[in-house]
Amino acid sequence: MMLEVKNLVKEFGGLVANGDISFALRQGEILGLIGPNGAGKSTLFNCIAGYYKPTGGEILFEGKDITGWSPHQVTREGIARTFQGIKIMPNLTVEENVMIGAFCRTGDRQVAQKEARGILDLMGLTGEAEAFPTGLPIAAQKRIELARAIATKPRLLMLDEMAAGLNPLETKEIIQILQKIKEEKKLTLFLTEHVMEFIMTVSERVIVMAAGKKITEGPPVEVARQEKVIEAYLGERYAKGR
Amino acid sequence: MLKVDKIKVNYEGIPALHEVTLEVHQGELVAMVGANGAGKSTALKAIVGAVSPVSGNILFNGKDITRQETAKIVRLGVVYVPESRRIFGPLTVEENLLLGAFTADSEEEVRGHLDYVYGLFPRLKERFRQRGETLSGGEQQMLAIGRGLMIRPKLLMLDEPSLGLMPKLVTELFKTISLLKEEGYTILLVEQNVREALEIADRGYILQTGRTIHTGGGKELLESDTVRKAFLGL
Amino acid sequence: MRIKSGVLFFVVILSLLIVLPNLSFAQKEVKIGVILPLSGPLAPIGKSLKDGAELAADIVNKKYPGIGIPIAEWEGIPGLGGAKIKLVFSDSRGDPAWGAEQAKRLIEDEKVVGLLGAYQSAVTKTASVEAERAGIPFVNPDSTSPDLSKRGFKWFWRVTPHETWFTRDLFDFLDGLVAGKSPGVKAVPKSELEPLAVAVENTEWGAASLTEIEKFAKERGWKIAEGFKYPHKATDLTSESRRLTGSKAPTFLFASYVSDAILFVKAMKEMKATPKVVWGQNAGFIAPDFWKTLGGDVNGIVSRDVFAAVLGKVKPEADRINKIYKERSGFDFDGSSARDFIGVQVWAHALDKAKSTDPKVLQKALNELHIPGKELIMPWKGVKFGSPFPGDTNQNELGSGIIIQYQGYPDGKPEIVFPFEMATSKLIYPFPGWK
Amino acid sequence: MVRLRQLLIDIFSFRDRPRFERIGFLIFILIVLIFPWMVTSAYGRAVMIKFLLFALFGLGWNLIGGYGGQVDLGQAKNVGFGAYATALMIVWWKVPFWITVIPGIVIAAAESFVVAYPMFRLKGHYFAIATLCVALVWKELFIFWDWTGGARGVELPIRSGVDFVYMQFNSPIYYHYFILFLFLMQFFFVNWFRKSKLGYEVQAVRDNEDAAASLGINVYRTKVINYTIAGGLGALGGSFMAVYYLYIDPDAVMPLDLSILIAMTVMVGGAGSIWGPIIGAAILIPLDMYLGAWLGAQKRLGIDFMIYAMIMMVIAAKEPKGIWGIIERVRKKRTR
Amino acid sequence: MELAVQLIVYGILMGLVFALIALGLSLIFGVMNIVNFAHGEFMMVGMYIAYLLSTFLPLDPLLSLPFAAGAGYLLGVVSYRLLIHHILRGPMVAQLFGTFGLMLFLRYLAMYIFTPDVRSIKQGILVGKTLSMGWINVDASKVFSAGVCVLAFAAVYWMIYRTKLGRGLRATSIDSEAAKYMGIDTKGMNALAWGIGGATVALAGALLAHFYYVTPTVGMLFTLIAFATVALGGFGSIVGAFIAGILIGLIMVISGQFVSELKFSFIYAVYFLVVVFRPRGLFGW
Repeated sequence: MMLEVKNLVKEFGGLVANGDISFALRQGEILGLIGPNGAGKSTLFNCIAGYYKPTGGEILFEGKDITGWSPHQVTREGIARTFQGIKIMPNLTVEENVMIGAFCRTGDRQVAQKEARGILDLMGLTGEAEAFPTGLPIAAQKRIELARAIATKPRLLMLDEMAAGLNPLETKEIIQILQKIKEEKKLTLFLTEHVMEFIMTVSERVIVMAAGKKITEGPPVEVARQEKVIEAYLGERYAKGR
Repeated sequence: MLKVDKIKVNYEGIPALHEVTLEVHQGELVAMVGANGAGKSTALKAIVGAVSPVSGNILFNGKDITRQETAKIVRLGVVYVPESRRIFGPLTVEENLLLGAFTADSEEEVRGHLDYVYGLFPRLKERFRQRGETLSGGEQQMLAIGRGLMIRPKLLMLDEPSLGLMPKLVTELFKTISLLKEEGYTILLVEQNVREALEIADRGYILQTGRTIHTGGGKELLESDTVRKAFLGL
Repeated sequence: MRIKSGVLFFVVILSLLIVLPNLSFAQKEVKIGVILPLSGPLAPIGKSLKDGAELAADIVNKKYPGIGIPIAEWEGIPGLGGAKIKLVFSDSRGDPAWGAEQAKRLIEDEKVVGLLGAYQSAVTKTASVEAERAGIPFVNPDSTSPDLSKRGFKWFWRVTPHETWFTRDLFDFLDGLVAGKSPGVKAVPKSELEPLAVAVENTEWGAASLTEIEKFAKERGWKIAEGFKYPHKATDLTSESRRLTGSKAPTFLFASYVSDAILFVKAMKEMKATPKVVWGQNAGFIAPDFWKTLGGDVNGIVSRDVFAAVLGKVKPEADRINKIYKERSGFDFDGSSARDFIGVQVWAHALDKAKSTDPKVLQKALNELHIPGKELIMPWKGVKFGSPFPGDTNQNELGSGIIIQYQGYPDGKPEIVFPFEMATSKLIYPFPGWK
Repeated sequence: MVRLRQLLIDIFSFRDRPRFERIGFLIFILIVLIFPWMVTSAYGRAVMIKFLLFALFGLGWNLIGGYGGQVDLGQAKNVGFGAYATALMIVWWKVPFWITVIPGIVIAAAESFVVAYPMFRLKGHYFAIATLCVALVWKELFIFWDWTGGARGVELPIRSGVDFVYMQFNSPIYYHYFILFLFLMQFFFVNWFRKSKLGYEVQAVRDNEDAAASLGINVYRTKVINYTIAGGLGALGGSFMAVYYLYIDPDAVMPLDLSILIAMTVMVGGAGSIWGPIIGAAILIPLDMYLGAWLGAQKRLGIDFMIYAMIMMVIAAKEPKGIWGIIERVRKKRTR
Repeated sequence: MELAVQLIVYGILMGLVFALIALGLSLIFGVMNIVNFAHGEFMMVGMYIAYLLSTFLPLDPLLSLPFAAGAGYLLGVVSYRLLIHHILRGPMVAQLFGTFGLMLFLRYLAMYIFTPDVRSIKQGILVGKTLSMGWINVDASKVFSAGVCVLAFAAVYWMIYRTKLGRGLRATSIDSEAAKYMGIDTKGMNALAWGIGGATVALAGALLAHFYYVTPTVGMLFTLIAFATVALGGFGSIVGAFIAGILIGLIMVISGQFVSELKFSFIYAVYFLVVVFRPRGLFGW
């Protein structure tokens, strides 16, 4: 198993954001995590990536217990992530942003630069290497985040709301890039998403969360038909109305 | 009553709204729906003057309020209840409500409105001395709406009021909103709970990537495929 | 294009800044650089130092008949064919590094013949190093740290007596009180004056004062109950004052600048302290701001000094100078202004004797200079550089200190109470206390 | 061999910077090199030396304040450590100057390392005020202690002629090339630093701590190491001050004003750019020194400081990114 | 015993003045996250007003208090409108230097106008009067000042926590964007915070002038003490400023009694230790 989450609980001063969540992620799989706003998807992500210390439960990465590790330790272990809102270094160029990711595995600037160029090439960002990221469109910024995460040479890549704020065309492009990288770098992907179109086409399997709990999991098409999923998404009456 | 004409908004040079046009008439409940990042909140913020459009016009009761100071727009009776509620956590429930009436001039009037809001939301009255942050999610939403009602607004704009609420509370919330509509309030509602929102709305707008792509009566939109496509990708 | 012209403008301004100070118009004058703390916390004292020096230069340059000292008759320096003295002032900001840079500027750019200053001992240290390196005479009339004359510098002459001297005066004064030498005061039993309580500010000068006081106390057999340093420019000195009054010592000794001296007196008044003697180590205790601010509360306080307006009673020249000074600045001549006055006077005599502005000749002239006491406004035996205390070089041997006492303020004047033979008034003993 | 060559390239190369910057730097070096022969005014030379000294201080502070984005108002304590290490070792044991530099840097770095641990629990203004407090405590301690000479300071013995062991010279020209050498050493160190892994990590942490952590950077450790290095660099200038002024005391080498002036030169020039400290010092130091020399001893006091203060306020309000910010903006507009 | 009581009384009296000086700084920080280096200079302005009115009018210095507070208010508002408003958006360094420039400007403007002379108030009902209570002799004006400080705190506390304006101020400090949606003029609130900050510290200055000297460079020392006070109490906390002020007064007086040379070190060391364990101060939000 690539990643195993067992009975994870996260509370914020009495408010249960994640209540008893368990799931597993296989090597090479693409797992989607969906659910309405406030369902606790980001909290779960942050617990795994080390930004929050879980209140209870265990997180195993390739059999190793990484519960409560710091974010940089988690990254060095082989888990990379992107952020929901874009968190980019505004005062560094695109290439430098990606180089910082590459520095995770090397101390040599030449090596880091070479790697960064390679990844930028893969992302179709070569032309923007010298630019500053804040001046670029959102879609490009998202790709920089992705490139940066990949530069840390992860085995598991966690993408938080990759398609938020993108138009359908841009979404399609990013899906294509993702699939290409996954093959090339032999990655396992774990993604949360709001835009259903995105997650339903990409994921092999999805987990559905609502109000801090896992509701169900399964292949996308199956899950989308389930009444409780539609209910969680569109509200009780929408489900009944159908 | 409110007329938004082709507004365009940039965030640090990047367009967030390309061209949004909408209209709200007296006594209407208008719903605006769309995916995350489609620009719904930005549109509301532009109306209330928190962000300034680079082009386009906003008219309220025939008066141009484009790029006016927020405080002035609020005085005209346009109230924005922000996303994720933004109540003042360390302040008590009553202080929060009184802040809603900050632009009101007479003390008496404020007391009257306070009683009125307590009448609408008895739960708030029970907890009037509690700190805002200690309320539950649903109660906080009540507080946010109650705060918005404190100056008896001519136009009430609700930004994702159901966000983060449990399904049961969501149903309750929409009941409250329709009640407000019956009381005669003009409401502009931004929602993700598409079905429920459109069900109680007189009219609806669908926003995608900073553009109003579709408009029509609430029920009419509900029947259409566009909604389902935009949200479930099916 | 705009940047280019901007850069050009900047370059032009910069080069002007560098070139302009060099453009001075040749006149028959001798330039002396004066470094003083004209801004910063010591600015009030810096102002009176500057006034004193300016008055002296004026007296040298113009004819002031009837004063009774030679320089008043000169109209310029006779030895140099009547050349006028021009003082070039520079602000030290009380910062040793800044002082050194100003010394450099005065020496090389202003081409001064010599330097004068710089009041704070720390600034004098760095500034005199520049003079020593450049081989330019530095006459120091106003710093009293004993260290300064112990460095063996060849281009540094100190006119004023230093702290060791003044501290010896203090103990002569105390011993004299015990021996009944003070005119009109009965012999005071030593037990009535012992132990001593000492508060000094935590600076170069304060620390040196404390060391000297401790040394002499040991030598002369005086007990010290409390001796401590306090941070200068303090926000509050109540606890320090409490420490003094709490020690129950009858004699309080201070080394403080103006602001702290004021705070101490106010706090002691507040605590209804009843010392027998309150002695200040010059500086703050003789500044005009001190008595202007405290008014009647200064009565009975004694301070070591080098000059007092009442000297006029015993030295008529001093009285005449004081009148002119008061007309110009509104205050009586005091220890600060008098010392920089005499600094300029020493320069005038040295230049006259040397008949040249060549540094080597000036060095020789200063080394051999002897001004008799009657040509000075100071109550001194004269100016002659030597080694009055072990280790001193180029230190004026003929200087002396006085101890003054504030009497009859706010209308009175400080009276001289030591040396006893020069006393202009009976010492008010014991200290009358504050009402 | 290859690594060494690479290291040398990293230290001395500016190939990653635009051409106009490289040309500008060359012109700057040229001017500084011939300056003592062009300008004979001693004050002008003193201004130049002080400018180079503050540019050097600024480069060191820029690590923590510019690249690191942490407002440190206590750099003067490190200057003091360097100055005292040099002065005391020369006075006590007659140690040659160049050997005293090392303990100065080590002490400053070690102290910075120790205080950084608790201090980086603080953020923003709390951090700034904590650094200020630490520096003030050190200053009071140096006045308090007897072994440092207390308030009486330390005087270095004056040596005649040209002395390369104790770095004392009778002509400012030597000091000029001496400080220029130290400046260039620091400058090339910073040039290497900004391109090193640590340099990039520091900037990443400044820009976004969460994102930096997600890229495998230990945020806390990075800040501590950066603060330590910046502390060590501050000491170098202090050592120079000791042999230049030949007298140091705590009020001269570790006052609050010095900390603030150092930070200010960087801020005015543009924080986070290698040129910022140089530009800032080139503006503030001559301005201060010439205003002070011209207007400092007038009848009415304070005009020099008022002009100086006005300039500061205008820059803070109109161009928070400093002069370098203006240059960058103009350049961006042109390329667009 | 005698010593302990004396020290505590002196410490508290001084501490209350420190607290009042720190109050404005804390308030300003609480509302808009900016540290004001010119704070001590605002105090100096208050001192000069008390001095000028009592020397040249002559008005009893007690009567100059409202004028000093008024002038402080104006100075605060004008500083906000002309300078602070423009530097709020900038990075923290720029903010620090903006206010630092303001500090230098005010200080040397005062030096230009009043010369560097040290002055103090000589006449007034309370000036130079001593109250004796058993072992303790206290300057009457210090007791009075302490009283005014407590009153001023109470007044500001009441204004912030009991009035509509105060509610608006608190809302602005908690969430200035949301406050805007309430129709609150947040810029006006910021200016108000600067006004109150200036008024309280100028009032403290006028009180201090009763028993302290007045000179253009007097501000910086008090600014530093105020920084330590505010950070110790927690930026933005009124109660924190009050408690921390008294605490610092006590530390200062007690350490002054025993190791006077290091008394400021003690204050900074206590501050440092407290924030290391409580990074947001004793009462920080």
